[in-house]
Amino acid sequence: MSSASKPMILELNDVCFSYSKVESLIYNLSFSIGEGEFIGLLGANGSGKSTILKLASGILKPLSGDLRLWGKPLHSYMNRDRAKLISYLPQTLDITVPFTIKELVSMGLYPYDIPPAMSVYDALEMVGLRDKEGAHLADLSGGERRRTFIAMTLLQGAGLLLLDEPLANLDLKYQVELIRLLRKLRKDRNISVVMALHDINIALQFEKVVLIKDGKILGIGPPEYILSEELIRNAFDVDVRIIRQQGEKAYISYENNF
Amino acid sequence: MSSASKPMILELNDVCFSYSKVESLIYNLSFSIGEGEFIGLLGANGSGKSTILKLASGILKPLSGDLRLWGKPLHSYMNRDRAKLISYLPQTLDITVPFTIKELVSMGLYPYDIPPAMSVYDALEMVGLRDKEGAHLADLSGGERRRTFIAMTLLQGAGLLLLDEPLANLDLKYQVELIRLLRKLRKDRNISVVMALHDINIALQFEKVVLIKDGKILGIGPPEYILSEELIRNAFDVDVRIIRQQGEKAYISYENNF
Amino acid sequence: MKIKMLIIILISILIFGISLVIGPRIINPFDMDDISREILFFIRAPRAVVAVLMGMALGASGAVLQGILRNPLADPYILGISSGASLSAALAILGGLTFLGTFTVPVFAFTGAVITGGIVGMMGWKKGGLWPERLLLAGVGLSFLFSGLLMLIMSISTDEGLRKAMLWIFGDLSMSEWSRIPYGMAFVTAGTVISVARAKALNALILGDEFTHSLGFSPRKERSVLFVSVGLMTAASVSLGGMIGFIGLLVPHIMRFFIGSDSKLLLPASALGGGALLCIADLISRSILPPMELPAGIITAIIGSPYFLYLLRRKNVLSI
Amino acid sequence: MKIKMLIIILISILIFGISLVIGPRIINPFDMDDISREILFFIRAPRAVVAVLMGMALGASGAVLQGILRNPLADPYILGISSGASLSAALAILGGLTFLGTFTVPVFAFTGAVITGGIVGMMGWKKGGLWPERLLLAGVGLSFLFSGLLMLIMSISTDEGLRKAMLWIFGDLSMSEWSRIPYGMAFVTAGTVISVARAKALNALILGDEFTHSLGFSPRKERSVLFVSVGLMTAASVSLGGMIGFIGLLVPHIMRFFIGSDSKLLLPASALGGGALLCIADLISRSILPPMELPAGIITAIIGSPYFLYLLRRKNVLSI
Amino acid sequence: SYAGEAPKRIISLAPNMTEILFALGLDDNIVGVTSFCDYPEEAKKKQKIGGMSNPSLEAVVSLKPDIVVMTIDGNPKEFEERLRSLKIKTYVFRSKRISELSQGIRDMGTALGVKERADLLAREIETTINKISRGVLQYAPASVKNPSPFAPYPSPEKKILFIIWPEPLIVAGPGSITDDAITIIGGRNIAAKSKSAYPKYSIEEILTQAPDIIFIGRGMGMEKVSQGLLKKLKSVPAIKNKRVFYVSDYLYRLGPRTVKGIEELAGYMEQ
Ligand SMILES: Nc1ncnc2c1ncn2[C@@H]1O[C@H](COP(=O)(O)OP(=O)(O)OP(=O)(O)O)[C@@H](O)[C@H]1O
Ligand SMILES: Nc1ncnc2c1ncn2[C@@H]1O[C@H](COP(=O)(O)OP(=O)(O)OP(=O)(O)O)[C@@H](O)[C@H]1O
Ligand SMILES: [Mg+2]
Ligand SMILES: [Mg+2]
Repeated sequence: MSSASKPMILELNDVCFSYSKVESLIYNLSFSIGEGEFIGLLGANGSGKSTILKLASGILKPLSGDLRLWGKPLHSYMNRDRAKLISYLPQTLDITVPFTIKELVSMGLYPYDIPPAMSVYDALEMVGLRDKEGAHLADLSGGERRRTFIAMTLLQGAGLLLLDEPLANLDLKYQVELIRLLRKLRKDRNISVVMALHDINIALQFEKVVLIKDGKILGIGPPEYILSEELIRNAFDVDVRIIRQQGEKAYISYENNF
Repeated sequence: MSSASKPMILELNDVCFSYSKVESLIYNLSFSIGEGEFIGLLGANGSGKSTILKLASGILKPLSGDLRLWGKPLHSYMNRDRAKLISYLPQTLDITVPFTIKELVSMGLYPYDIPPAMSVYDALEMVGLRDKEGAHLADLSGGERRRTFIAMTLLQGAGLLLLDEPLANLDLKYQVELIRLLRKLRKDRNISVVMALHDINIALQFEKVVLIKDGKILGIGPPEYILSEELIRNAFDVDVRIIRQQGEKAYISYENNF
Repeated sequence: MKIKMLIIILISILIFGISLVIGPRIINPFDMDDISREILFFIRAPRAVVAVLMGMALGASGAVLQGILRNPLADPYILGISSGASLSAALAILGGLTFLGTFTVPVFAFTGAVITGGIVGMMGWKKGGLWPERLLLAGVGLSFLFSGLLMLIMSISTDEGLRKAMLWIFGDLSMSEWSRIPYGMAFVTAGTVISVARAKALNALILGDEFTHSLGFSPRKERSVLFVSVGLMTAASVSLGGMIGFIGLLVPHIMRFFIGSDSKLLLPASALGGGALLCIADLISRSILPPMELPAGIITAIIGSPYFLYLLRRKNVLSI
Repeated sequence: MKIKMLIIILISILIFGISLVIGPRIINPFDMDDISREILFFIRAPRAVVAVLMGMALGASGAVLQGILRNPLADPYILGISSGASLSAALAILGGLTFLGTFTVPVFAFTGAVITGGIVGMMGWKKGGLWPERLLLAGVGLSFLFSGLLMLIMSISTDEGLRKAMLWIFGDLSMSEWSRIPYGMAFVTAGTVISVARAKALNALILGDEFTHSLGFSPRKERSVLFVSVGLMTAASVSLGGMIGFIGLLVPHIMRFFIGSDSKLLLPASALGGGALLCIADLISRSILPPMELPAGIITAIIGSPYFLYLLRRKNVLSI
Repeated sequence: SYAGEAPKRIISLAPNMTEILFALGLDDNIVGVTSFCDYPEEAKKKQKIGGMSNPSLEAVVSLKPDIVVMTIDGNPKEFEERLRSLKIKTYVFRSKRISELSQGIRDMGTALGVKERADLLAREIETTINKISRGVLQYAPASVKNPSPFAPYPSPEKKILFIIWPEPLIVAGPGSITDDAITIIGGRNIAAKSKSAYPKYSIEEILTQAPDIIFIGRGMGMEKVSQGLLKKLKSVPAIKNKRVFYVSDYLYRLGPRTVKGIEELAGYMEQ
């Protein structure tokens, strides 16, 4: 599926960014997210995936370049209005917060005066945490913690979800369920998703993959083309073997590397 | 490879544990870790993997049952002596600590008066963080943070490594490298590893897998037997398809689930 | 939760009512002679109102600051605002300044507080935002500096002046009069209302700046708004009656034991709890050893601490 | 790092030396008359030693407590130890107790401190271990309680007692004499040595209990050992010369700006820095307005705070 | 001790000690005083040894005193112990009340070898106080004639309040010199039932007790600072009858000038 035919939600044009004064991290990065598009963000550790998501969500301001949300500059939106359009799930979660799971999840409703259709209970149900609603984050398992914040993000009900490694710590079931859920939301509400992840076999499920290396785009397009043995070797500095099964989807094996 | 022939490092016998007074979490759990054995700990979120690793490392004390390290009760060891035999890597990492990466990694040497063969620099090199040694955890990427603590754990040089989802946040290269490194350490020093993880394709690389459900062992043995379509459905409540390639190793596809 | 809030509100109103009739002499509100009327309307009533206002300001400020600084030890005085106020008030007292009549000391205290708050804000500011850790350390540093200077001035001035200035700092509600209340009430009400209105943002700030942004708040703006409103509340409270310890630090923790950490409930509960506690502490401090009065802050600590310690023993600690 | 430590050590020794020869009268150590000798050996020397001991105890304790309580606002006085000591000492002063001669007040202070530390420890204890957050809140609660009681006693007692007790609380080194030093030195040295010896465990505790265990320490035991050694050091310091603010809270932060957060360096550096700062503050406090003596705590705050604020402006904040 | 001959080098550690030493004619023997010693005028020219509560040990030792005179009311006890451990003689003035003043001066005179002059001064003080209290007795009902000048007057008429500081309200309570003075002039201190010498006092209680005369310590812009308090008290007789008086600070020091303070108060009584 090409994204050219769909309207663009968010466009990044020639975005540059750096944490330090001496070396630049993100350099002239451009890509855009169409309506209903699911984009997998792949790249080695430290290649800049999280930074890109923070730039796209407006948390970090680019040194130069320009970001447009529905055609208007991202930073011209009121915070609250933007929060109804974009929600962002950070990679690292702080577990020392004093709130209960229910309180945490319900924060997803903060941008709204009149809560949208989904209720806190629906969101808790969705991630299987109804029976933990009174617990504190510190008393949950790693996967349960991640799911708490996923529920909050989903409850926020934005059209564009920027998810930084949401699958980390999730078990098989919830990995599958999250992707399934996002697909359902796309069908119902035409949401778009940008997801940073490391599991190439799951990245193969996305229509579009952005492969990042050293803050620059190494490849962008359908995973069948982008996740080639060569590009992967280039991006991750590791040898993999692509196995095609039944002609449909590819699987990646790194068996011989261990 | 059967583990019966090897000497046992750590044995758990009928271990029970619970965080609350009302319901028990781990019930009559027994398994043992042989020398040089690599065990993958699999199970759904909240099934008790982290709890089992904390019990095995001695952080949590069982309500009943008994743990033996090299035949002697685990809790009869001096803390320091035990730390030379077992090292444990927690799942959730606190990134607000004030130390530099080098200071953090070098804490792996704390159990020793005379540092063992590996130096802090070797450990940093191993996880590719030589150029970040002066940075603080908060300024690293997610994968770099995880690698910092992996380096600390490796530097500790224990014979038994209890690693709680060490692969989470790691990119393809470091996932492969970590497993490779552990295999090399097994060859050199005959270390054993118990690793909680969620990636079934990587679990297939282990000789032995323990499948946990609701604090009990659902299956234990070589992954070819344990990671069957049926047991996985039972443990994770999700349908998967096992694909066997070249008669050797199996691959798991959950393609049709999404 | 709703019910718990209702109970807290009812208890607060009750305490306020009781504090009007009880004192060295008990007043029957339906049968008052001239002196009783004077005592009730011109001595006790303004005093009880000041106690409630100060308690509210301190309780709410404490809850807000513990949140934005993400530190369970934060309290309104940690930012040095009170040291600034005390220094400035002490200078006015020691300098014998009286050009604003009875308003001189409160006005000086308020000005000192606001200036200090401004300096702390400036020091906590870096790269276009207030940083919790910087604010904390800047507040503590300035606090030490100003109280050092205050003590220096006091120790090189005459002994008599020392005692007077010290007593002012200990907190005193006895001079409360109606004329000062409108100003105090304006600041405290505004501060409390702003804080409660920004409770959601405060919750988000506790989660971290990334979530704050994602949930539709500007971390920098929210932190600044809350900081300014806390600063004004604290300044008003210090200028109404000096420094009263305990409330700002421990009332939010006591309330957390009861209604949890959600700022939407915690802020109003801390304000009410602070008001009620100071009102009852003042009631006790003026009634227990008549005709002497004890500083209200002392009673606040003496009745509050054992209760807090009892709760601490019984309940689980919630962080922040 | 090694070089920075060396510099700190050299500066400390230099300051100690200077503080012996400088004062209201400058003493040439190679040409002394009788009075100079008396002043040097019986007035300045014990005083400088006490300043160094107290400063060391406070600096090291602060660094340890900020680590085990994982809170940048923690200081030796947060545990209520000083309030307990002050209350107990004030009781001895007000009660006119003298049965131990000049040792009465210090012994009472020490006993009060130790008892308070014990109570805080008991309240912080749950399920077989000390919990940082509980310790913190228990310390703060007890601190309020005891200072409330102290102020209560002071406000219903005669004025003379008030002033004396107040001054004692402000911290006073002028009464230092050799006879008390051996005891103080024993506790402070033991506490510092134990803390420095457990620096690795402290680092591990900052990482969290799981890492502490995995790295070969018992979190509960280490926390208890550190808590007891801090308690004894603080108690000794309070009984040597009352309460001196700033050092316990801000010297560890100042040192963190210079040598980072590794406790192996931070603890000795904070001890040395604290000792040197108090020594020089005392030197200034007795030399700047001769013959007036200013309480050393005031000078500590007045010279320390601006420097701290300057560093805060210039450097990045390291947490804890 | 110094029978017959006064010590050559005396250090005074309190303003009232300095006043007494000067009154005893030891002007030239005083080598050191505190920074607060401002009376008589010559006291200001003496070498300073620091504050009252925190004198400098070094400064004292450097002045090589023959004796250090200190008071139990304001000088730290440890300082005396410290001086003695350094083999320096001390004299501690133990009087705290007006009734003990003259005896205290006599004892001090004896210790410093100026017995005669001390006697003279003490007698002068006693006479003045006697005169004042007898003057007061003239106004009293004929049935009571108390022979002792210092004993409390059995049926006082005037209810008096002495305000030390108005915000927060601190008054002179039992055991203070001021309280003694009020008794001597035949008044009744309405704060006499408080627990401490300088209690923080209840405004409600003042309204209830309705004092006839209010004295306020002068100084530090007190006229203006006290306006707020006086407004609150506007219904009490003292204010209605304009019997609020700002008085000097003689009664804050127990020394030769204390009697002046009593005289001042007595003067307002008779108006
Ligand atoms: N706050 C910061 N200050 C300085 N450098 C930073 C900061 N955050 C990240 N970096 C550096 O920027 C680079 C990119 O970080 P980023 O978090 O974007 O990587 P990533 O692609 O998300 O990696 P990972 O897969 O490990 O999460 C890394 O080298 C990291 O060390
Ligand atoms: N400190 C605690 N107090 C109370 N309950 C806890 C605590 N820690 C974990 N639990 C609960 O115990 C169960 C098992 O937790 P554990 O962390 O062992 O799961 P896990 O298998 O590691 O899961 P994950 O894959 O999500 O990491 C979970 O339901 C969790 O909510
Ligand atoms: Mg990342
Ligand atoms: Mg886990």
